Amino acid sequence: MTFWNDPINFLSGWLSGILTAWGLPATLAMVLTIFIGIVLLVMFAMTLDIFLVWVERKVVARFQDRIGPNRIGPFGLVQPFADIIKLVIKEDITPDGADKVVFNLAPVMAAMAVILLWAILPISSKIYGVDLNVALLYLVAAGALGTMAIIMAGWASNNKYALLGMYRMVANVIAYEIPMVVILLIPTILADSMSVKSITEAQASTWYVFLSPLGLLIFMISAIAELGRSPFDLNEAESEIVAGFHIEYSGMKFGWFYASELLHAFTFGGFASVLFFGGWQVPFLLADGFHFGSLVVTLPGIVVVLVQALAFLLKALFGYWVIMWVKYSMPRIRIDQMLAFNWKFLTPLSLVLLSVTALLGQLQTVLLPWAFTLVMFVSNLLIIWITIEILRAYARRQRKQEERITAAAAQGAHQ
Amino acid sequence: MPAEQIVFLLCAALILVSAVMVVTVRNLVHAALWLVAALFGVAVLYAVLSANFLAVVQIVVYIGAIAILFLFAVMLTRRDLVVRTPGMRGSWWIAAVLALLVLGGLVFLIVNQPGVNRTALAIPAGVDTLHALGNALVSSGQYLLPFEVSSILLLAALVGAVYLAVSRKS
Amino acid sequence: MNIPLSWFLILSAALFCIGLFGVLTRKNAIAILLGVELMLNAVNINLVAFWRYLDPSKMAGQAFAVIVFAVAAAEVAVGLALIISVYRKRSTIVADEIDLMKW
Amino acid sequence: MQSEWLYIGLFLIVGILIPVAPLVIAALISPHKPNPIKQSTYECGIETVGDSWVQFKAQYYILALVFLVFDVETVFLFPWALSLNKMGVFAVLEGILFIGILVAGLVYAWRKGMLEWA
Repeated sequence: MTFWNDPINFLSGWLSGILTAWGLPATLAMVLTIFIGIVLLVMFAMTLDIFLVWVERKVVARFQDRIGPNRIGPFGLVQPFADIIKLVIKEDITPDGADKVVFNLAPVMAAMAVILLWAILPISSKIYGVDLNVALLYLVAAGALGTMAIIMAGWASNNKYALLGMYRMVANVIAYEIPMVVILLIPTILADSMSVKSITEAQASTWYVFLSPLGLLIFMISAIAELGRSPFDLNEAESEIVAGFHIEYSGMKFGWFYASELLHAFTFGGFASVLFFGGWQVPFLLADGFHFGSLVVTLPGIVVVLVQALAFLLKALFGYWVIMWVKYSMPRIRIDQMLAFNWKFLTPLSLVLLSVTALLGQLQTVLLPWAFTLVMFVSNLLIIWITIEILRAYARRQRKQEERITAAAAQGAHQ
Repeated sequence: MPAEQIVFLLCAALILVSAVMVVTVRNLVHAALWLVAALFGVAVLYAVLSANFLAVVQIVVYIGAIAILFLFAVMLTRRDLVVRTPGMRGSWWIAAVLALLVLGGLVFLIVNQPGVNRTALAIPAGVDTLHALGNALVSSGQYLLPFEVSSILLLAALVGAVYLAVSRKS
Repeated sequence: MNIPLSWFLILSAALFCIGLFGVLTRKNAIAILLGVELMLNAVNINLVAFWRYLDPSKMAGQAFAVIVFAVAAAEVAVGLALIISVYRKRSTIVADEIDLMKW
Repeated sequence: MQSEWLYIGLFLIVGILIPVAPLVIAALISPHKPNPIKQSTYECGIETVGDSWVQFKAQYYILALVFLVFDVETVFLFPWALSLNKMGVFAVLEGILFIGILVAGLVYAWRKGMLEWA
C-alpha cells in the first residue's frame, strides 16, 4: 500500500503508526486517527459552507442583475470572512422570558443535524465517512433532529412571529418528508440496498436519472420544501412574520441557522447526485484509470480519487445551483397551496411512481441493461404524460365552472 | 472495563435521568423535550445491539413524528397549563412505592433467571439482518399477516383520529 | 458483545417502572401518554435485546419491535386526538376532571 | 456494537463541538450590555401585545397527525423494498396492497376535508 494508490488509508496508517510509536495503545491510536479524520472532514464542510455564502450572494446578485460582493478581496471572496467576524463580535441578545437553555441549544442542534449528514456523504470511492447500511433512513433521521431544533427555537424565543414561523416551517417540513421518503425508496429498490456506497456503485453503468427522471424531479421539489427555501419560504415571509422561527436570534447563533441552511442545501444537492447522478462516478473512469473501449489510460489511485471527488463536488454544486435557480425565480406560494400541492398531488404521484418502479424493477434481472433502462424511462414519461392529462382535464373543468359562474353573475347584473 | 460497557452505562444514565425528568417536570414542553432525550438514548441502545434499522427508525418515528405530535398537542392545550399547572397527584408516594415494588419484583425475577448473564455471540458473518428483516416481514410463513394488519391498524388510527380531531359543526 | 443480557433487562425494567410511576401520578392527560410512551420503549428494548442475545438469525424480535412502533404511533394518534377532542368540549385536560363516564 | 456506529458517535461529538466553539468565542469577545428595551421581544416596533405563546390553528396539529401515520407506513416500506429482489412478484403485490391501504387513508382524510386549509 503506497501513498499514490490509496492515499487515505496510507495517511491514516501513517498517523496511527506515529501515535503508537509515542506509546499510545493501538485502539486509542486508531480512535484518535479517526477523530482527526472526522475533524478534517467537518472542517472541509465548514470551509465549503463559508465559500457557499459567497456563491449564494454572487449568484443571487447575477439573477437580479447586480454585481454582488466585490470590495473585499478578489471578486469579493473575502466577504464571508468579514461576515463571520461581524457575527462573532456582535452582541448576543436573549429576549425576555425566553426559555434560556432550549433557546441556546437550538442553533447547536440545527448545525449538528446538518453536520451529521456528512458522516455518510460519499465524496469519492475512497473519501467517505462511514458506509452505513441504513444510510438513507439515517438521512431522514438527521432531518428529524433538524425539525426538533426548529421547534425548540420557535418555542423558546417567547415571540409570536417565531412561534408562527415555527408552525409553518414544521408543517412544511413534515408534509414534504412523505414524498421525499417515498422517493428514497426508488434507489433502494433499484440498487437493493440502503447504503449510499452500494447505491453509487450500482450506478456504474447507468445513472438512476435515466431510470427515474420523475423521481429526481419529485426529490428536488421536496428537498427545496424541506429546506424551506422559496417558493416554500412561508416560514420567513418578510411581509407577514418577518424572519420566522429565528427572529429573536442574533450574532453567531443566527449565524448557525444561516450557515446550516446553506450547507443543508448543498448537502441535498450532494444526495441528489448520489441518488440520481451516480455520486462520484465519472463516465469511463474505473479504479485504475480511464477505459475508452480498448484504449486504457492508466492513472495512479490518488488522481482517480481526486477526479472522483471533483466530479462529486461539481454534481453537488449543480444540484445546489438548481435549488438557487428555483429560489430566485419563483414567487412564494400560499400555505394552503403548499399543503394541497403536497398532499393532493405530490404524495399520490410519488406512491404511484413507487408502485410502478417496484413492479418493473422485477424485470431488472430478466432484461438486458439497456432494455431495462428504456422500459423504466418510458414508464416514467408515461406517468408524467398521464398526470399532465389529468391536470389538464381538471383545469378545463375548473375553467368551465368559473365561466358558468361569471356568466350567471353577468346575467344577474343585467336583470 | 470494555468500551461497550462504558457506552451502555452512559446511555442508560441518559435514558433513566431523562425518563425521571419526563415524569416529574411541571412544564409539559420540557417533559416532551426530555422524552426526546430518552428516546434518543434508546436509539443509541439499539445501535449498541446492532439493530441498525430499528435505531434509525426510532429516531425517524419517535423524534421525527411522535414527539412533534406531543409538542403540538401540548401547545394546543396550553391554556390549561398556564392557568392551573396541575403537577402530580398528592398521593404520588403510593405510586412511587408501587413502582419500586414492581421494579423490585422484576429485578428479582431477572437475576434469578438461569442464563441471564450470558453475553451475545457475534452475528454470523453471512447474515444480513436488514435483508433478513425485509424477507421476514413479507414471507407468508412469518410476519406477513402482522405487517399487513399493522397497516390496517394505522389506517383505523388515522380514520379515528381525524374523526375525533375535526371540530364537528353541531 | 461484552454486556450481560441482564443489564438490558434491568434497564428496561427500570424504564418501565418510571413510566408506570408517571402514568399513575400525572394529572395531565398528555403527561400520562408520555409515561405510556416510556413503557412501550421499555418493552421494545427487551424485544431487541432478546433478538440479539438469543438468535440473531431469526428476526422475530426485530419484527415485533417494528410492529410495536406501529402500535405506538396508532396509540399516540388516537390518544392525543381524544385528548384534544375532550379539551375542545370541556376546556380541560386534567384527567380527574374528565369524569363524565364515572358511573 | 459495530464500528460504524462508533464512528457516528465520534461524528456526533465533533458535530456538537464545532458549532459550540464559535459560540463560546463569541460569548467571550462580544459586548454584553443588556437593557430592558433591547431584550424585549420584537414585534414590529410596537409594544408586545398579550401572551406570546398564543393559541395556534388546530390545522397544524391535524397535519402532524396525518403525517405521523404516513411516516410510520412509509418507513415500513424500507424492509419491503429490500426484500423485492429475493421474494419476487408476490412481495411486490403485498407492498402494493400496503400502499393501497395507505392511499385509502389519504382518500379518507381528503374527503373529510382534512387537507383543506380552512
